[in-house]
Amino acid sequence: MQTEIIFAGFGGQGVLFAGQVVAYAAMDNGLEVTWIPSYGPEMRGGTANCTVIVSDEEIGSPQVRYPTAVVAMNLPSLDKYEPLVKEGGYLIVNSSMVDRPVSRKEIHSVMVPGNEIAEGLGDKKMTNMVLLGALLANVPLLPLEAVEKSLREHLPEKHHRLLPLNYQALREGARFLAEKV
Amino acid sequence: MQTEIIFAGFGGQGVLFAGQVVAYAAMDNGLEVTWIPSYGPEMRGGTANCTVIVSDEEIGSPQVRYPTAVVAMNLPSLDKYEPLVKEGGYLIVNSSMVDRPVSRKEIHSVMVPGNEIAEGLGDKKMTNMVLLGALLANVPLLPLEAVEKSLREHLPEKHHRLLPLNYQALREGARFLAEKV
Amino acid sequence: MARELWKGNNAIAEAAVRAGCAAYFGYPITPQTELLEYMSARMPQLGRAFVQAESELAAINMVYGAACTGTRVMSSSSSPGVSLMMEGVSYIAGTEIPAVLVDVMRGGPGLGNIAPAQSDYNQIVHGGGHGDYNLIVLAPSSVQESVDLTVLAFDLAEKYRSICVVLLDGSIGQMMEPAEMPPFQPLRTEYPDWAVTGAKDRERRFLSSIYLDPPQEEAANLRMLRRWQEVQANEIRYKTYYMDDAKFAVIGFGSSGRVALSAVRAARAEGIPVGLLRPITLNPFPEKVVEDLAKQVEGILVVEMNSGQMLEDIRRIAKGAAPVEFFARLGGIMPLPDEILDEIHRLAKGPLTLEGHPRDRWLARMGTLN
Amino acid sequence: MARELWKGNNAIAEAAVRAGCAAYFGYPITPQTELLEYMSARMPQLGRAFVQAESELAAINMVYGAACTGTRVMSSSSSPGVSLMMEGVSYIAGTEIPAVLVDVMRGGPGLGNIAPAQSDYNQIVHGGGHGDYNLIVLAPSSVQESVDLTVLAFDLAEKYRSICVVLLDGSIGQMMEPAEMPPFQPLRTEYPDWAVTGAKDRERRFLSSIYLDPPQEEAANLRMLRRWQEVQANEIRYKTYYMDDAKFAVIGFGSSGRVALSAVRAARAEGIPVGLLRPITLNPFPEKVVEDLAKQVEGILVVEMNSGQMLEDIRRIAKGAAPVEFFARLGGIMPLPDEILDEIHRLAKGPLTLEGHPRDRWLARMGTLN
Amino acid sequence: MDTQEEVIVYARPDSLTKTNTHYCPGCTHGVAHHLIAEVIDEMGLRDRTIGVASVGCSVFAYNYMNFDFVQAPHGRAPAMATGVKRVFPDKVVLTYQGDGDLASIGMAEIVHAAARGENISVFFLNNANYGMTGGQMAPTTLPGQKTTSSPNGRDVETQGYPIRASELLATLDGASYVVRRSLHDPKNIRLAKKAIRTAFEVQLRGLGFSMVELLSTCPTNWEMTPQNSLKWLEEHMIPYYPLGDYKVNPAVAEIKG
Amino acid sequence: MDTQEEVIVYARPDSLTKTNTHYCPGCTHGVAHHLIAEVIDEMGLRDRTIGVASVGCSVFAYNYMNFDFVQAPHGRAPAMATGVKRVFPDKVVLTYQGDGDLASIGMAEIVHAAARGENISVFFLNNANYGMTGGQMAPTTLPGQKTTSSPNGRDVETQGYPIRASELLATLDGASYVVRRSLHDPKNIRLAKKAIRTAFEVQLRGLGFSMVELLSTCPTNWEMTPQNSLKWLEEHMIPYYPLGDYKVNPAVAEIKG
Amino acid sequence: MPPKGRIIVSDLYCKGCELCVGACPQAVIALNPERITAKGYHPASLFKDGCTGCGICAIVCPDAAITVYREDLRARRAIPAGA
Amino acid sequence: MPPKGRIIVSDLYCKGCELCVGACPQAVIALNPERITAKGYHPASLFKDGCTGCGICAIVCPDAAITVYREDLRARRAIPAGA
Ligand SMILES: Cc1ncc(C[n+]2csc(CCOP(=O)(O)OP(=O)(O)O)c2C)c(N)n1
Ligand SMILES: Cc1ncc(C[n+]2csc(CCOP(=O)(O)OP(=O)(O)O)c2C)c(N)n1
Ligand code: SF4
Ligand code: SF4
Ligand code: SF4
Ligand code: SF4
Ligand code: SF4
Ligand code: SF4
Ligand SMILES: [Mg+2]
Ligand SMILES: [Mg+2]
Repeated sequence: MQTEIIFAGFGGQGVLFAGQVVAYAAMDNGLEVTWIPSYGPEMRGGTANCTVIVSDEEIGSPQVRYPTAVVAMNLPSLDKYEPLVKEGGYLIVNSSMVDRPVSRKEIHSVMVPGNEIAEGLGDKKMTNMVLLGALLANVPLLPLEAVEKSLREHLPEKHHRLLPLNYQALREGARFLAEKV
Repeated sequence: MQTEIIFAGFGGQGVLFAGQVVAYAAMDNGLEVTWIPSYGPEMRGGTANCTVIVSDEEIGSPQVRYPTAVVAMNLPSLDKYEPLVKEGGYLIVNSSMVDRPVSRKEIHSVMVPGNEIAEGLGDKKMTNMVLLGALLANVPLLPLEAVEKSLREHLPEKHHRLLPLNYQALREGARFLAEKV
Repeated sequence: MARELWKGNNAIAEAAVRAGCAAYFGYPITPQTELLEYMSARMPQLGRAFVQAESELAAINMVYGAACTGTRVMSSSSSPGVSLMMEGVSYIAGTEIPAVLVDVMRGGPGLGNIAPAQSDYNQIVHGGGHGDYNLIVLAPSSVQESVDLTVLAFDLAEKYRSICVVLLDGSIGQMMEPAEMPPFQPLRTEYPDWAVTGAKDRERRFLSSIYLDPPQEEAANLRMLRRWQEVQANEIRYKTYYMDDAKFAVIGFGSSGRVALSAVRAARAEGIPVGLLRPITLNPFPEKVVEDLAKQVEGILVVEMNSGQMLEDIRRIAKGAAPVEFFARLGGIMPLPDEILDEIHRLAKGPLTLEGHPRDRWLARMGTLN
Repeated sequence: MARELWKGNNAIAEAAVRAGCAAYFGYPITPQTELLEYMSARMPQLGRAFVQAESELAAINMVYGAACTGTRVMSSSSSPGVSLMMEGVSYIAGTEIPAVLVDVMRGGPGLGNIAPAQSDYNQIVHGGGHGDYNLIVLAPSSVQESVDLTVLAFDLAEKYRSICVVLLDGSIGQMMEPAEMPPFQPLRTEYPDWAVTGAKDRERRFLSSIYLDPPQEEAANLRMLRRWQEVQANEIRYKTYYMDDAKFAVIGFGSSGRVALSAVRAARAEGIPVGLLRPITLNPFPEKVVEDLAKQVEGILVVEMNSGQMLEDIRRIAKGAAPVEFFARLGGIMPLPDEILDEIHRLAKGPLTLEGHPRDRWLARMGTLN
Repeated sequence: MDTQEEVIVYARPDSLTKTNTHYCPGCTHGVAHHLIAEVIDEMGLRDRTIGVASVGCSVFAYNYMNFDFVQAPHGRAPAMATGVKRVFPDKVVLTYQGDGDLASIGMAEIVHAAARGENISVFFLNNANYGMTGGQMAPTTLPGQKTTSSPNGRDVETQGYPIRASELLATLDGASYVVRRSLHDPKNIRLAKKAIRTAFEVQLRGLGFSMVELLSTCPTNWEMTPQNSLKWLEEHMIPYYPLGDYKVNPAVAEIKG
Repeated sequence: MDTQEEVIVYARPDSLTKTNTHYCPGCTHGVAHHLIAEVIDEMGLRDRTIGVASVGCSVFAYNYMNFDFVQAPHGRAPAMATGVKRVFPDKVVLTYQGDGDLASIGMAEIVHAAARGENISVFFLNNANYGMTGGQMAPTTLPGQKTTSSPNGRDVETQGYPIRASELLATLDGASYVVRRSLHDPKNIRLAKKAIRTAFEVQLRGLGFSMVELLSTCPTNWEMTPQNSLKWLEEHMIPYYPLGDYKVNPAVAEIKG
Repeated sequence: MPPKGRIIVSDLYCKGCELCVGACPQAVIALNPERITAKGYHPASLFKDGCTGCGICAIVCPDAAITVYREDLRARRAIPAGA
Repeated sequence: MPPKGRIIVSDLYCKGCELCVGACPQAVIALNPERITAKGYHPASLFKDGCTGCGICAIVCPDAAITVYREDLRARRAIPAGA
């Protein structure tokens, strides 16, 4: 069983980190996992994305054309990846940064006002965790608790004061459930 | 028909130039010719040699193991090349720099006191021309006159005052004839 | 030691540290830079030598000097930087001393770009520097394999007094995967009997690549060639997948190989009897395996991220025993599994030919892509 | 123009001058230095550009700059110096601009020696720099051919916006032979439409090898590959001797080829039906000729002054159609006709095999030599 | 206000293309770009100038400057410029190089271009780090300065001392005009522009090698706001890299006077 | 005279091997060799010295100096020495380089070794041409000097000006001891030897980069007798390359005092 | 009375770096929080009167985003005093 | 009275360059035209008395071919004056 997730957004929206959190959790739960970023010259304001593949056997390609799930943090990402989500797959959209609905009907999609929720929690930087929470609640991959545990174990000590906020963001996001296809 | 000649001696004995003279003459007479030197880092006191091949068709290898003729200007050259002269070939030895006779009997050999003759002509640097004269007199390759003509044509103008001396040296050397095998 | 999530570049650096690398010399270049940055923190911590050189040219010559002491040393770079090392590589090879070089390839030629590519295969495998020499070349396809092969690289370099190159593309350098680190080896305190260490209580030694006298140079060349025969006899490594009953074979190294694995699995799921060969040692190349495989299968598909550099080696070894087809993406584009699956379909469907050049056919197909 | 006696290095320099070379950049290195020295006198005489660069690395980049102006430019060097040019060569190739490079090979690897060798075949023919690119490679075997191919090099470089390398060994550079010089071409006064000449009355232009976006780089790569197909179709050159009725073939380029000619003649004199193929373009390689020849003969002998670099290309192309044997001298030693004649005897006597590797058999035979 | 009664005090120079640069906000690479473009406009050199871009953040300079350009391998711009200039002695040839490019990997090429008195103008952007690759130590990184490859601050014992390129090149007879300026405030920017003009004058008069070193910021890798970067430059870089004229040949002095 | 009553004033140092060198008669490369060997003998460093030979006439220095040696690619000796020294900080590491090697192709490496304050000693033989390859122009060739690649005499307009390496390296903070001496007469040879000793002292005390530039002859390519070469050196080279101390760090000054 | 000036900041080029803001001697520039450029920056603009058209903002702007205008003083002189 | 010295020139190393000849303050060295070394050079040697063992020839000799001896002055002191 293999699950492929693409996290995409602007640089600075924390998409690479969100992917890493999944990767850590997958590893901690004995699964195979790959995390691969798009990388570019040191420039501001570009787009960033990463692909995370979780599997129970040796992983072949670390990239796929048609992923199981996409987390789209902004409009360009939605535009680029909506057509590529595998049939029956999942599209988690940060509706705060997007001014249109998802048009494909044969995929599970969910609009999460990530920025608003994060700002509500007092830290706009938590948007990625909100979206991640929504992803985990929808895609049968890893229990939220496993992800929280991994966060605790791998986040450097000096950032541990941020753990409760991260948990909260994950849980807030997890409340959003996609419509059944 | 192909004739291969190796000129060998100390650096400074003019072996490279002697070979070039043959090469020019061969070219001027419509033959194919190659002249190839041993070359080394800029060091004094080493040995120098060149191989000249004259032929009436496209020349293959510019080097041969068993040359038709060898001009040995000193003892190391004699030691190195005597065994290699082709059977029935020619060995022209500068006897001024050599303290032993030629031992092989199935080759034409001739001992020419090059240094003495050149010094007699007033210029030790003519030793190479003396030996070249002896070579030409023995090996059926090019008439002495052809070589003289080429010398005149290719020697840079500023050296032309040396032409008579060169001619004389060639002719002095040409007096030495090898024993028939 | 437990598995941890490592970025390829960092994992290689830590593996080198654990393998007893005493000195690192490098220069920043994407997509390799993290390796240098990791070393800039880690090596001084352990009291080991780290120098950010003024250039790759200087770096390889620092490696050359350090390698002459018989200790474990390495450098790392990416394509343009590696081109600057060619003279030094040739010197080190000609001096017959061990060194490890990591090459994280990117798109070229020229400045090109920083995306993953495999277009330096020929440069590394067939000698980008002057003169006759062979480098041992290891091509990992995952972070764990990068770790393991880095350690192996130090061992092989030492065993055969050779440069050993770990050759990967930018995607492996930038990717994170779980990996287990090797045990921590202590630094060497004794030096091999050829090493330059100061002539204390022994005859002086010197290390050089000069043999001004051609017969001596020839002898050195022959000595290296004979040593290479040993490498060929002992050190070939590769991995096969689903080859037992395969009627078709895909061959790809590094990232191409692992992308192909996904495609091969998908094809198997469709019932196509296709297998995969992933060469791990690119030099010495698994010639026998390819030869046998060419006799076993009805068609071979070579997949690379270059214009068919390994392809020519496969064609040479296959000697026409099986038709060879080719697929590649260039310029920093990684092929995706579905593209390779399409190619496997084409292969299985046939007809295949021994005539013409697979690169020409691929180029014709690419015409419609671009 | 009458024949004159020319030293190879000087002849190439004068040929370049006559071909309209407007700028020369180089660095001294034996056995190429006379070429630079000749240019140091000749170019300023004609009011053209001559710079003794601070290194080969600088020289190739001066060539790069000058080539961007669309004029005819060249550099020359020998093995270690050429290794220092690999980054620049890759850039020039990636920028798709013409330049001529003369490589007078010497013994290696490393500092090696200054005697003639052919051990940089792979470096020049299969890409010593990073990235996918092809150089046009011309291998003269005489002074006259060096002259002719130097002129051709400028033409081909321009025609295909490619680097064209004249690849010879030290013996040809140092040898004197009669040669006829080509007519004197005037310097270019008009510049091609891609050249950087100052944006006067036109849009600005730039020349670079960067394609940060992988699809653009892929497009550039494909463009170069397709141009290369044209080169393959139009520019293959070679010379055969006594092949019509040959049952055996010797293949050798440059000096090896001409030495082999002597041996082949000697063998013919003995009645052995042997011929010779001397590839002149090493890239593109005369593949079709070799393919046909492999079908014609009972055995092939490849002769090189390296450990069998072209040999692998012959084996690839021959596809097992004929057994291939190998002979070489290394490290700056030129083979002599009698050695090759011995090998032809061995070939004619047989038995020959398709199994094993010809290099291994040769190495075993060399064991008794050294 | 009626436009009839207005004058244009400043407008984007023609020698800049109409392209938004990829430089980070507030990066003074952009200031150097517009100064060069202004001088080229003012001197009317646009149609005979050939630029040589280097490898660094300014690798795409050829996209931004509106005249002919080539792009050199890392560090080799002076060699490439030599090639161009020797073919076209009448064109104006400039290189634009970062401190990693010029003072690290390209040290041999810049020294020799200067020694040869190569008649080119070099604009040398010193921002005390490798911007493009993400902020590693450069030869110009200050002692103690933290970068991604000097994580504990540059340790001069093992990582050496910064190189002052202008002072070094000034020792060469072939160098005619070598000065250091800074881009951190309007006054210094004006002085920088003057120096850029002088460099071109030197080239036009065939006086040989000219170089203007420009102290520049890298807000992104310094991890500071653009404004604070200017301050850091002033407070930390200038003391180590004093502004001034390091080599002014007598013939050049006449131009300036 | 009874040997019992004699003292040996001079004997060939142990740090030279018993090999006849390939140097041309009267070439002062040999003088530099025996001075280095003498100092190493006198300081008792033979068994912990590692030399780095370069490419030039001195490429075979490792055959003549009786201690461990490696041999660097053309110009790269300082990089190679860096590699050796970083592994073995307690060994004494020296490079021996010609002017083509150090000042032309190897300019970047020597500048950066100096800038890093690399704790090595560099012996730089300046003979104003490329000896090994047959006398081409070097960066140090004097204006107007004829060589095989400046057949009409070095034309500074197109071939540039000589580089004074000591002056150039002295601008670097990492350089602790940079001096120029000459090998043309007994007095200067003695001063050269002292400088060589100081260079090793600097290294032994960990004070960083040291270089002794030695003006040297090349009778063969200058086409002069050895004796006339010494004269030419004195009359033509020294005015262009003044002898003296270009950088002496305070800590080094103490050693000398 | 200082001359009157104004600036126009191009949305195409401005990256909201605030260097002009810091440099303006009259302190009349600020980023406009209301507007966003295509590249996602708040562009600079005059937020109050007082620009003298001194051009300093343009000199420091790394993106040559600012065009600076100043009233033509010759024109002013033509206008009767006190007007 | 200057001390007495002597030199021994090694045939293995001497290349007959004459630098010692030119440097000897006593002008007591010359090449020996009678002898030829294995390398083909006329080696240097003392051709008359007067060597003081000053060592200058050894200093300038590029081939470290010269060993210089000087009478032991302590020994001389031990000998009665006038001896
Ligand atoms: C041969 C080579 N080595 C390394 C690199 C990677 N590289 C690209 S830019 C750069 C540093 C640029 O720094 P600098 O010259 O200071 O320019 P900045 O970006 O700071 O303006 C490096 C090391 C390369 N492209 N080529
Ligand atoms: C990369 C490279 N380029 C060129 C050469 C050829 N080469 C050998 S020695 C030398 C010059 C040596 O001159 P210098 O350093 O002044 O030493 P000298 O012989 O004068 O003592 C050159 C150019 C080489 N070996 N390697
Ligand atoms: S990384 Fe630094 S130098 Fe590069 S554009 Fe950004 S701020 Fe400027
Ligand atoms: S060529 Fe010159 S430098 Fe070299 S050994 Fe001879 S005299 Fe000395
Ligand atoms: S300086 Fe330029 S880019 Fe920065 S905010 Fe002002 S107008 Fe915008
Ligand atoms: S022109 Fe002067 S006063 Fe007006 S906004 Fe710009 S800096 Fe301020
Ligand atoms: S200086 Fe030395 S080598 Fe020269 S002649 Fe005197 S002893 Fe012989
Ligand atoms: S020791 Fe002094 S006096 Fe004696 S030979 Fe030598 S230089 Fe002359
Ligand atoms: Mg920088
Ligand atoms: Mg020299």
